[in-house]
Amino acid sequence: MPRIDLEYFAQLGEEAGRRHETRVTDATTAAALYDELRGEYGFSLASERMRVAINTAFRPWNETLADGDVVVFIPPVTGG
Amino acid sequence: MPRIDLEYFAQLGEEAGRRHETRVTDATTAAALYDELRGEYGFSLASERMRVAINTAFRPWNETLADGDVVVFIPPVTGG
Amino acid sequence: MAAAPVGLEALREELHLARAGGYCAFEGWVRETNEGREVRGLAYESYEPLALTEGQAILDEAHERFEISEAVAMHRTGSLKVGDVAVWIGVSAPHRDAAFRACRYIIDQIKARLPVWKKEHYCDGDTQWVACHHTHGLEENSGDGECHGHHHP
Amino acid sequence: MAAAPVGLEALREELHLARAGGYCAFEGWVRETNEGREVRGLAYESYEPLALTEGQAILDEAHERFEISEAVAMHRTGSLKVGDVAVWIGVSAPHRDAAFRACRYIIDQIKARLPVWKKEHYCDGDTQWVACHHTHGLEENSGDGECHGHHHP
Repeated sequence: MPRIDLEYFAQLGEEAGRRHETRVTDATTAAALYDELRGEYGFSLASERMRVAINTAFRPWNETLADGDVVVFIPPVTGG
Repeated sequence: MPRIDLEYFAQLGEEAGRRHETRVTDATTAAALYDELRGEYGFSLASERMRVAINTAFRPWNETLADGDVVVFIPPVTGG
Repeated sequence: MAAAPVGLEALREELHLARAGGYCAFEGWVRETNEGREVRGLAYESYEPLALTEGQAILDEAHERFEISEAVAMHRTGSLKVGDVAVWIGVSAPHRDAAFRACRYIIDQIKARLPVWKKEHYCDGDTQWVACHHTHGLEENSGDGECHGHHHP
Repeated sequence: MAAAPVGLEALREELHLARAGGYCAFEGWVRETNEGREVRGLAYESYEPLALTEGQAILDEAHERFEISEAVAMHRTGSLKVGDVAVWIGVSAPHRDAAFRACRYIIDQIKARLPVWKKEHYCDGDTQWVACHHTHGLEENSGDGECHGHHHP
């Protein structure tokens, strides 16, 4: 099972109660991993309202995860 | 006959060889005054390419001139 | 991405080239109110490595799309108070049309795509993460977007 | 209208209001070339009393047409060299769309209507008054206008 590094930003960080973690998961895609985490932390945001970055690049939600990947879920951005 | 104060800008100043003058004229409109001056100084600009200001406000070319008016012909502007 | 105030004059100087005849700058300032609530200040959080690559991509796109000489953008992170500069964009170009259009393009894309999040602090002691309705990164947003606070007391 | 360089930071501060969330500035800089000729510098002449009332009319129109907080404009007269700021416009507004549109409106109207004339000095020692093709003051010019030198050796 892949070991994934996660960073949480904005409301995800507050809802998870942490800014980062390393997690061993049987989720094989970014989408499945978010579902798993949402079940655990009760994230309010649906994945449809977010994007996902893997190893600091935007990637499709169905991207297959590999051991050591850095995964960051991107809530709707509000810069500027 | 009205006595008119004139100021010349840009190429009009160079073509007239002066920046201002006071002139007694029998021209009764701004258009007629420009025709008179163009005959004297050989201005290259046609009045159709210019506007005219009387007493520091843009006015119509057929405006009747009054004694003491300040008349300025406005070549195409090139600020900015 | 800057965690502290940046000297804007130095950023402008990077754009000040002899071939440039027009310069357009945009600054986003922290406003005293948002949606009718009095704002005391705010904090920006960013996913910095992605913000840097995405910001560079936006500048590269501006160079491809518009006849510009140079473009620079800065976004603050951390705590800001009313009146502080949250975002700064400067574009120089031979002619003004390209400078205006590129500057507008960059701020619109920053607002739509840059992984930066704003938490507002209100005068009543409350805070909330602001969320925008636009589907990020997909459209060329020519308006201001519709922003709403998602309340987390 | 300013016969000498103006502190731009002070002009910007006039616009820096707590109700303003967006700020757009435009600067026109003296370019090193125009229509392929190397420019050494230039001189602006203005009919100042009319330039002041016309400039104020343009700012008033911007306030009527766009939801802005404040707008300031400055135009240089006299001798300028390459890189100097010939014109400066700053607009602040609650939202960025109004700031951009008003800033663009003001520079377009200044170029079309303000009684200011530019004489270019070339590196070969020649000079000429620049003349623009647009019919001044009549249209909302969204482009840069077509400018040509009328040669007076």
